[in-house]
Amino acid sequence: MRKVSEFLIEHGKPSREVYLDHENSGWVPPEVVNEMLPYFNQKGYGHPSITNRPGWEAYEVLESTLELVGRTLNVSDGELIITHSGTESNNLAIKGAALARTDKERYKIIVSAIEHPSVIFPARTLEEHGFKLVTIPVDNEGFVDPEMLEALIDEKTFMVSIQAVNHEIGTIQNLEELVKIVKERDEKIIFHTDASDAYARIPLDVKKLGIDMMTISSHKIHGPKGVGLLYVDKKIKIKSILDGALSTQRFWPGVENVPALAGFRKAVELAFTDFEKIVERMKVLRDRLIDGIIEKVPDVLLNGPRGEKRAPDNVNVSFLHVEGESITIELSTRGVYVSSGSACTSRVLEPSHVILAIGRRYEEAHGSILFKISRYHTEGDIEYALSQIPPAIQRLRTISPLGREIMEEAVD
Amino acid sequence: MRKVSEFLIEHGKPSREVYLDHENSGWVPPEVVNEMLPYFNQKGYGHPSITNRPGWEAYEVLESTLELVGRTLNVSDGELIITHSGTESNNLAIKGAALARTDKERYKIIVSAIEHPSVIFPARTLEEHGFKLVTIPVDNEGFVDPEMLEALIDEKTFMVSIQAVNHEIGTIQNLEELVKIVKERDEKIIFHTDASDAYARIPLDVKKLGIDMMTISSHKIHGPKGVGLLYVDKKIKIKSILDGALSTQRFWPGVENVPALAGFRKAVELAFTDFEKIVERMKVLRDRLIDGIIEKVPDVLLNGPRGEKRAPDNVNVSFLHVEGESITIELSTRGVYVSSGSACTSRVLEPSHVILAIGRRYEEAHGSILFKISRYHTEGDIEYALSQIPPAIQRLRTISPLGREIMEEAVD
Amino acid sequence: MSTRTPLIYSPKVLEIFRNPKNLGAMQDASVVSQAGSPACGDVIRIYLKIEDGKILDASFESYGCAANIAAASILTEMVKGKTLKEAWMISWEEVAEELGGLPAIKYHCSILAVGGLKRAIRKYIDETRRERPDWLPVDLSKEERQALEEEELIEKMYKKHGRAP
Amino acid sequence: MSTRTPLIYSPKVLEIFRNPKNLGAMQDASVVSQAGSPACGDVIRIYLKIEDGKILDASFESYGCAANIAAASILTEMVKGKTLKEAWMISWEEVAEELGGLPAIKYHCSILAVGGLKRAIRKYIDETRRERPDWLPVDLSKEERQALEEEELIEKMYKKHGRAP
Ligand SMILES: Cc1ncc(COP(=O)(O)O)c(C=O)c1O
Ligand SMILES: Cc1ncc(COP(=O)(O)O)c(C=O)c1O
Repeated sequence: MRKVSEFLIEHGKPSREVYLDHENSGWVPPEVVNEMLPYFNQKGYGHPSITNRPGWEAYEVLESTLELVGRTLNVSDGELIITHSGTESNNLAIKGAALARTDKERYKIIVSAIEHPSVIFPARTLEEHGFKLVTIPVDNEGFVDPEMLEALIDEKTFMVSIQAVNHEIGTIQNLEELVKIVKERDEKIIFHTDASDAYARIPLDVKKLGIDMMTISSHKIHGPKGVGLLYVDKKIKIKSILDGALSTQRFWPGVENVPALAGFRKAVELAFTDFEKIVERMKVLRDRLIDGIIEKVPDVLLNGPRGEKRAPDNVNVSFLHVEGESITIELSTRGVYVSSGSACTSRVLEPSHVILAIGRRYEEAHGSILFKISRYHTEGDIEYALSQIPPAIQRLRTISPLGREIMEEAVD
Repeated sequence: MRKVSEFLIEHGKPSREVYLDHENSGWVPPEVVNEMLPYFNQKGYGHPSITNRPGWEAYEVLESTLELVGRTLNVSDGELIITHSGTESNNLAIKGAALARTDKERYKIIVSAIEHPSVIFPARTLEEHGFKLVTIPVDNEGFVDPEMLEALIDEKTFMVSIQAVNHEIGTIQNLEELVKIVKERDEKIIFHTDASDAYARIPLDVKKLGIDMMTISSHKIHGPKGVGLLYVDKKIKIKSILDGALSTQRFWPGVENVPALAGFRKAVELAFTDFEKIVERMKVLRDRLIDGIIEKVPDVLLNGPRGEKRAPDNVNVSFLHVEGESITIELSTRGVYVSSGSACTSRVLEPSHVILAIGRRYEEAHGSILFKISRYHTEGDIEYALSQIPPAIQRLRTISPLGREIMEEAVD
Repeated sequence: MSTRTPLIYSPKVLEIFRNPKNLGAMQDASVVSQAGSPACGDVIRIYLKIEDGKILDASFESYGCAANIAAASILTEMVKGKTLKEAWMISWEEVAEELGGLPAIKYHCSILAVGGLKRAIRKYIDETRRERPDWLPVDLSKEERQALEEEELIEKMYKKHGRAP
Repeated sequence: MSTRTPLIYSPKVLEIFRNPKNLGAMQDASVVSQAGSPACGDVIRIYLKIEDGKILDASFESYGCAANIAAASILTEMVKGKTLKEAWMISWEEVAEELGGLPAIKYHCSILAVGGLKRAIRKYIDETRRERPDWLPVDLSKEERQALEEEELIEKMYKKHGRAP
């Protein structure tokens, strides 16, 4: 196996770096790391359900974290379950509720076509156990049509899972309306929302929305990796999907990751301090990046909606005639860190199911690049990115045979 | 809900503290934390399967961590799967192999009576799906009888899971012999071992042992929480038990916890630097603690074997006539942090299944206290613990009515 | 299996645990009673000195957790100077409240303490062959019943685990 | 679904990706061929200038990942000065090796480049109506076949996703 360290030497460390790949992995700001530090070895390093001082200190972290998150979501009598990731929370929501199902006549699970794989794949697994997965298509900006949802739900429907904000194209669903449609039709249908990309970016009021279950992931809001949450309303029954020694969590066995929770707590606190101001600033940077790209680079398609219906942190464009992975590498050598919607599989490039779902062609999907603005970005960061993107795309287009005149046949 | 912070004020911070509860939660030494720090926001904060510099740096951590662990275990062509905990690794081993089972005639899963709940409970869950769980009893020191194992395995046997070292009483099984018995009888029976309490404490050579799957947990060797590993031999087929977006791990979706992996890597490196010397020192401290307790406190039972067959870090004694939780609290106020084998449930104290399995009575189990020595303990730490344990037990025995003369009837 | 809980006691429980009042066997007790069992993990023994229907003195011994010790201790404080009738009226909720609250998982400690007290009162009246006062029901009170249930529960558990107590 | 891989390229792939040789359309090429498809995410176009059975010059264009670009570039380097027969004998493994190794998931890039080259050679011989040399098999070579398969694969994927390419 080739060592990545050699490759990194060839790559070099760019003199200026702007990280815009918060979709895939958030970095953790120093003030959040500082909050974690004492919990590794100064206090709260114990087990939160053991009766010794470091254990009680650990429990204090759980207690205060869940209380804080509960307040930001207006959660009153539901439960916030601690897992290790958004992926785990989504699995627990979907499979855990399915395992606890009592009414076998309900077997339909409805999800939008642009859900994260950690929602779609668990639902697909349930199909092996007698459930039926129904996917609602979205329009060309990623919105679920409320009337179509209304038409799809029936007395067989067990659960609906529609994310609050799409992770790739930033579409903010009208969750309140969608929940209302489902609940007015049938109170018993469980409504789950994956809010991994919505939490701390748009206001979320669990009580007002009438949501039954909600997924949150720490590293998506500048918290450390290792924490996911699942909110479960009091009236919803779920079962464990993992077995072991229970600590304080009824539905996720094993010791809680207390330092990570302390960091997450700080990340939440920071995100909700001057929430509106932060979000407004992000929107300005977002629009500057979108406008700058469209202005400076020809043959670009914006993926997802514009304006208030787009998440404040999301920018996603397709650069035509060039391929995503080479764009990410080209930009990486220039210190601009982004990701592409397409993933390389053994034979072909697998295009993003989200980009396809909004009606893009394969080759449009292959050139899609995702940027996520964070509250730590400066105007200078965005301008730097905008100074690098046009020449990067330009260079790759020089290499690419696409988008030019028809191939001239030439034979001597 | 009562705030734990008020309680902590009443408890006070003892002037000297000795943490001996590494069974339930390990603390993370500063040199391990330091190794994690850059990965939060300096380098490698990206997603290890995304082609940008922070992503490649993240991958470098995975690559070097698995390489290092592989070397310490003498793993050659198997796979080391990254999960978030030992609990998750055990679940993946047992349920993942069961899901991939092709021969439906094999349905017996044999585990020892003293396995961790994260082995026993997944196996019990499989009973709902046509498997049969068979528990091998252990002798009064916790050893599995090889002849009994031989008698239990048959052509119906799908898997055997026996831990390398017991987490509560430190019994070191003769794994090599047990694996040999199973494999000589039938090569196809999968042998899994939960090595959470064995790794970095006793030598483990995967190839020599002939183990098919092995579980490891980071926080049990002074690494951070958030990392578990499962070794899976090349010839063993398993299936995912969690669904989502795959990064570099075929069997555990979601982004890898890179800072935690960097810390774990350092913890492994530290544990295997002067391994023999560290372990010898732990044994000296272990024996000093055992001997000191037995010498200074009457009515004490040692749980588990003595000498070379006992894990170098494990001390477990039952203090008769007093109850475990009050011992842990009493010792906590004295700065000695331990845990009890019994766990409080709604009505009664649930005795440790391990302590019961070695033939202890309930009231003996209730007074069982577990101490774990770490390489960071000094002789002074152990002497301090030994100065606090006798008066703590003495005080609680003054309160307890047990162990005295028969209750005198008195009526005026 | 239920979750382990972190047992967030009130500061008061911890304070009493550290400095229990009325601790120890009473040589000249009018009555002694016991509730719980060693196998269950908690035993409370209550000693009362009674004169003219009034509790002059009370003491306890406890095998069990911090809540158990604190509940027994505070109950002995609460009954001193009370008439038997007044003592009988004490509910486990009052004891829990007096302790500054108990985690739900520890309610049984308060129940056991009150169960032990009621047993002592019933036993005293029985043994001294007094007429049953009208405040003393023939049927077991809730706390006495629950203490009994706990004592019986352990036998079921032993059976489940296949061994004699 | 397969795992995404981190694509640990050799330093050389990255170096060539940054500074590709023989880039761009060749105005006076003797033959041009293409392999792959935009929908698949990679296209390699190869231009050869051939005289007296010898490749005098070669250039490429590439739509695809870094490995794709590097493979095409290095292949054009490798064929320059070679006879058509020598060029035909180049295997995709040699190209991968010349690149300092490729991650397994990127072997297809090397295959596509060699497939494109072989197509060019075959086409040149076809179009110039030369006699088929004995080193040129009638059946498609492995690399030409795999390029074709990849081009066809995308139609199956489109069908699966219910849309026309
Ligand atoms: C919308 C959405 N849901 C779930 C997840 C999974 O969260 P995690 O990375 O914490 O497993 C992600 C991660 O990117 C996401 O974007
Ligand atoms: C033997 C054993 N196996 C598994 C586990 C579970 O590991 P984790 O705490 O990482 O989930 C433990 C934890 O204490 C253990 O002692």
